[in-house]
Amino acid sequence: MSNYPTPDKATLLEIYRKAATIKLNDERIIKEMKSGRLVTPYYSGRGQEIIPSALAMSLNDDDYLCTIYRGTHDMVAKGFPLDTMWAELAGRVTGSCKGKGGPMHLTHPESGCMVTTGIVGSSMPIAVGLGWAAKLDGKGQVAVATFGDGASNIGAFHESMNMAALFDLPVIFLCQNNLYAEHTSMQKSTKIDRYSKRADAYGMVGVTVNGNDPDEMYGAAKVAIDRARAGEGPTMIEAMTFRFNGHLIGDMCDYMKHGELAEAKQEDPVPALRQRLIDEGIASEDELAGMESGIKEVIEAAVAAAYDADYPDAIELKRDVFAQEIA
Amino acid sequence: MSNYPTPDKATLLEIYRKAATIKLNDERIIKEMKSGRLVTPYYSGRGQEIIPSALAMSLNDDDYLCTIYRGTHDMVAKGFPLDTMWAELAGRVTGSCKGKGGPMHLTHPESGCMVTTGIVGSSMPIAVGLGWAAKLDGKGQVAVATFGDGASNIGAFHESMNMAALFDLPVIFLCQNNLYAEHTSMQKSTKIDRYSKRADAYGMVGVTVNGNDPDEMYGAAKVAIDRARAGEGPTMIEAMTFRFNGHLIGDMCDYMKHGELAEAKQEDPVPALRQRLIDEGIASEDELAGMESGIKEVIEAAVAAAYDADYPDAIELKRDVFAQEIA
Amino acid sequence: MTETTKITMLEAINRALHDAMEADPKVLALGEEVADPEEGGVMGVTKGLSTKFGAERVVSTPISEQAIIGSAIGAAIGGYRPVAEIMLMNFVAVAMDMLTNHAAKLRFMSGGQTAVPMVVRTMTGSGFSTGGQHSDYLEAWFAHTPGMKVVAPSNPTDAYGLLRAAIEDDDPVLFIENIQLYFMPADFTAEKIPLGKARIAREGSDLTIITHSLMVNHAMAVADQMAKDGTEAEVIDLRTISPWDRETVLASVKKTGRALIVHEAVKEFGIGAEIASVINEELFGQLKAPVKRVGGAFCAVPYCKPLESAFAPSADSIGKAALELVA
Amino acid sequence: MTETTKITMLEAINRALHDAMEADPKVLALGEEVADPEEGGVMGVTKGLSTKFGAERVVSTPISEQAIIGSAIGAAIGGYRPVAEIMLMNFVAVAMDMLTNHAAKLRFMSGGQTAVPMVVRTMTGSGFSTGGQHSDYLEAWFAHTPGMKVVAPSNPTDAYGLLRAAIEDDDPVLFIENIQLYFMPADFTAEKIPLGKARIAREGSDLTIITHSLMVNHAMAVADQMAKDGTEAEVIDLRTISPWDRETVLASVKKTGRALIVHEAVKEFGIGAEIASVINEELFGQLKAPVKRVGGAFCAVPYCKPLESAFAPSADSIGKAALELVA
Ligand SMILES: Cc1ncc(C[n+]2csc(CCOP(=O)(O)OP(=O)(O)O)c2C)c(N)n1
Ligand SMILES: Cc1ncc(C[n+]2csc(CCOP(=O)(O)OP(=O)(O)O)c2C)c(N)n1
Ligand SMILES: [Mg+2]
Ligand SMILES: [Mg+2]
Repeated sequence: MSNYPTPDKATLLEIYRKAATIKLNDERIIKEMKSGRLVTPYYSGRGQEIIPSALAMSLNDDDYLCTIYRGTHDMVAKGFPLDTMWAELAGRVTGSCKGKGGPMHLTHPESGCMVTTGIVGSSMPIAVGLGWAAKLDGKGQVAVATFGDGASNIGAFHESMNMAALFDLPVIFLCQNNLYAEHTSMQKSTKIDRYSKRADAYGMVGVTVNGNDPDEMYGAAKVAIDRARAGEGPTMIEAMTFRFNGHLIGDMCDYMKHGELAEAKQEDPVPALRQRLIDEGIASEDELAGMESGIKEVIEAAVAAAYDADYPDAIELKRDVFAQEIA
Repeated sequence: MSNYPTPDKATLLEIYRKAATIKLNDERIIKEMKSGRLVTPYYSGRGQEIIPSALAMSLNDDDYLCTIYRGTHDMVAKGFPLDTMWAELAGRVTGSCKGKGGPMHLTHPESGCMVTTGIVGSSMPIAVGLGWAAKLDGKGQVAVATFGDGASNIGAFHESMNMAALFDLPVIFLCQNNLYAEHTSMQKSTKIDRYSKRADAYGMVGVTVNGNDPDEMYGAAKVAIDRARAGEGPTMIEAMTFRFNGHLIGDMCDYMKHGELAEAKQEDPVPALRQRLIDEGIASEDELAGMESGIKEVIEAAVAAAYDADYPDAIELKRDVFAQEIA
Repeated sequence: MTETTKITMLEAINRALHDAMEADPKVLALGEEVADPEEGGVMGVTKGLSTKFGAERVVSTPISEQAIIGSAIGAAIGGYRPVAEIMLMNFVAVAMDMLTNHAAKLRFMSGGQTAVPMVVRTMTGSGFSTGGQHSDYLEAWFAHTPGMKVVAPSNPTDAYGLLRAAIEDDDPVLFIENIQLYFMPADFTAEKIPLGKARIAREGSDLTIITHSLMVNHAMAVADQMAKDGTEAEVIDLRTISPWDRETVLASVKKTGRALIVHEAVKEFGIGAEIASVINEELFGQLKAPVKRVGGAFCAVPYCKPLESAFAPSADSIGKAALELVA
Repeated sequence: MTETTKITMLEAINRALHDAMEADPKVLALGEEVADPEEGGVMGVTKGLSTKFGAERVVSTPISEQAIIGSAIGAAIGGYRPVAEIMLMNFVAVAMDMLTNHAAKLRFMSGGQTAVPMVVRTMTGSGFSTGGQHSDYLEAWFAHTPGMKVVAPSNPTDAYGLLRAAIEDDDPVLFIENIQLYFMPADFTAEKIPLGKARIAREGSDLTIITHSLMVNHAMAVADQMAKDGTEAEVIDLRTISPWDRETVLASVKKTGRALIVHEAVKEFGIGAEIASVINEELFGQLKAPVKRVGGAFCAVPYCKPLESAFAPSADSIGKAALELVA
């Protein structure tokens, strides 16, 4: 990993901007849920912010993302606008999916957020197809499939990895290994200690990195994305991380080893990067505070606008089933 | 592989007896089909005889087998009686499945032939369950799943291998790699050169052997089965072989490399073993000829009895749907 | 053993599992998170089982639905009575091959030599804003699959009694649990209830409402409301969807002359169509009004509350249809 | 471009694929063996495509049905019009999640932002002794899935015209091909045929037979036979099963007063139930006899010829039902 490219100062700052946005947005969603105003099956990506933020540094708007229920962090990093995201969470007609999809199906093609799925593993086969489309288009786009450690044990993983490798498709398989699948630990899910080993089984390049470390994550992602753009095929990246809010909001995490969660939170990657920016003189405390209050303003505007908007009308049940509205 | 146990003379002779039975039986089925008397979707295992024959040397009747449409060779080796097999092929009520299953679903629990499936890959998850049952029973039984090279790319493979490894189940995953899946070569199915590499992805032991070599196949199978019986978990064996009659009877094998089939047939493993038995003084030409005519007699009796029997009555459509006959 | 007290369906199912595992050492449980270290299921339905019956009989699995169902099939063929959990009904799609091509057919295809006495428990239902991939009722797929029984209880007593019967049944049973019902306490009697027998939840002479699962509650509310205006609706809780209780339904509709079928699943090509067709065929010329059906809208289950409510049948929409029927 | 000549359905479908790929460079084809080095599909339906349009647009895949359908979905979202082949209809079970949770729902769940203009071609049908896992008609599963269109042609002209329309359609279409029909030559006209419109295959005034696929042939034979005795059956070939042509069906039954619905799929909970229910509801009091249905027996498709023949509707069983209807 020593030969990985490293992010420059501007890039680190940009990673932080994204990670801070994800974190603040996540906290705002949870606040809204705890207040009872927002009732939604929300899967927090808190703790995993660095992964998609560092990844996004090497992605363009027209690169494709297929993510999962635990995916708002991926989407925010990819550029999903917060206003239509909030409106969708609030189920309003102004939401990106007109209130029909919700958090598990957030979609925003303009920012490349093509598919969000609630079915474990199912982001991968679809990303293979987007990779095929990208290859046919010949414009150097890539497709990213994000998924969890648990998803690495489902059949769709296997078929997708093999097919993408076979056809040298520009797909990044990004396993965000937060060590748990719902309440099941990685140790109870497989005998192996690194899911990236599985890349070998398909003749694919596979690496495991500390997803919470912006240098490593940026480097691994950049190398993989560059390879994919150059037509050199897919890569599997296993990014080690932790989910700070358990599986669903309200999860007490009693199934974890004692102290495991607290320990992980000690290493919260977002404040860590913030401190580093200051320590390395990349940004001052004031500059960062300014950035953060700017982000908060955007979020607050999105929240307010979301609740202001209307719910969709019942006629929407007949729309978007097919291209033509049904009778 | 040098530390594999080798078959003694009696075992080699027994392997030959099974392999010769498979070969003669297969030839008889094809003769019957070519005559037009037997119309059936039969997938010949010709060329692959040594694999299940050598495997069977370490199996007992109460060990479980889940095999596939290309599976009569596996079943004959496991002890499936030829008379009920032929009656089933002929669709008669005396068939093992009363004429309801046919070649793709041949079943005979007394000999451990528990499931034959026509769905690629689906022998594996069920074998995992039989392995679980065996483990719970605690009598040292093992479950064998046979499948092809092509099947190694389907999702069920992945889930089954991981689960069996995780739970240390007594399952043998026997991939009979005949280099083709229907008309698709291994090179067009995956980037890797050995499917047994995939065992690593699950923390499972995996080996590739020449399945046509009785020594290697016997040794690998015995080691795997002994490990399984001892509670040491599953093994994947990739047995290299070739199918001499293509995918289905009538297949012209035009999709193969020129000369590939002829070359493989040069190495026909059954006459090769026969010759070895003579060369090594394990059996004389006369003894083998006697054995073979004995086998032929059994087959002819099975064929004759099959056609003599009745077809099932239409009432059978209402039986075996549920335990209780439906109204 | 008969006793009456108020418990929830969640408790009733948990108790049925405990009692079944106690009564028969061959009963097993498997699925994601079902064991106690993983908190006994996302909803806690299987709580206590692994502590009481051990980790060999109660197994938390990786996220591998094909291998979960395959394991259940194999264990069933191997002499056990596994109760597999598919966390949410939409995920049966991942295991559809195992369920429909294997579990449902092995008895028939083997000519009755093998049997698959397993239960697949799954939960579903709209009402929690879980959207298009976590809310579907898919019972119609399985009712159309010969060899598979389909059960859907509407209250704790039925849930207990039907689950006990399903576990003792010698054929595969899909057991559908409604998530809203989990939390509703009701009178409880712990007795086995035979599969295939409907329950007359309320007697009436003016029309028959035929339904199952959560919709029974709505139908009862409608019936109570109608009674105020002197119209007496008979409410039939199917309990078993396949094979369904034609006698009870036909006798009732023969008496009332009017039938309304209600299910939460999409109306078109849903199970109501079969029931309506049989009623029309058997009682041709004896009906006072056309058989009506109320079902889910023809679309994916939408996310936002107003659309989600508009999607599913409600006391309002059922009441409206019932009134039209008696008008 | 209109011309008439006699060709088989296999040729017609091959031609539709050629013409569609020629007309629109976005049309792709993928599936097991579909390219020419693998002989253009097991039946040769896709022959010539890869030679003409290149290996980038026509791709033979590994045996990975989830990844095949996933790839098609991804490519469709990415702007292409893939035609995926699932070799036999029973194998859709393996890809059921991709088809029903994703292909069918992504448009709705994304609020119309993404579309999945893909066609899934698959073949099926009893009559070749292929038994329980290779013969099923499963159209009812998909008709019950909002967002998915279902088409099943009965002759070369319809096959061509409907397939062209399906490929141009902006929604996912499941296209069901009957294997027996592949080989029957018939008059041919190369014109697109709109989805959703039934075809009156034969006019008549005494009863209406509503059917699709191979069963149209049987229905026509029955109608011809009945005509000899002066009874005129109208035969409606549905062509599109979902959304089905209510207007044409209802107008016909209104005219004849009698309806018989025929499909090879298992009768119970099959698509005939929906059609019968709607006829009964819409034409209540106007029918001269109860709507009848003829379908496959309630069991897996059996292997041996006598049972296989007894399983499926035949001219005999359809004729018998038709006579009862007009009696
Ligand atoms: C096919 C399928 N099975 C089960 C589930 C239920 N489920 C939702 S999330 C989850 C855990 C997934 O764990 P992982 O892949 O590690 O992702 P994480 O949630 O940790 O980000 C499970 C089992 C599902 N959504 N889909
Ligand atoms: C799920 C599924 N997909 C496709 C098929 C069609 N099919 C039958 S055999 C076969 C090839 C299998 O090849 P392999 O696993 O190598 O076994 P072999 O036939 O060579 O013994 C295919 C694609 C099937 N039966 N099941
Ligand atoms: Mg995880
Ligand atoms: Mg092969």
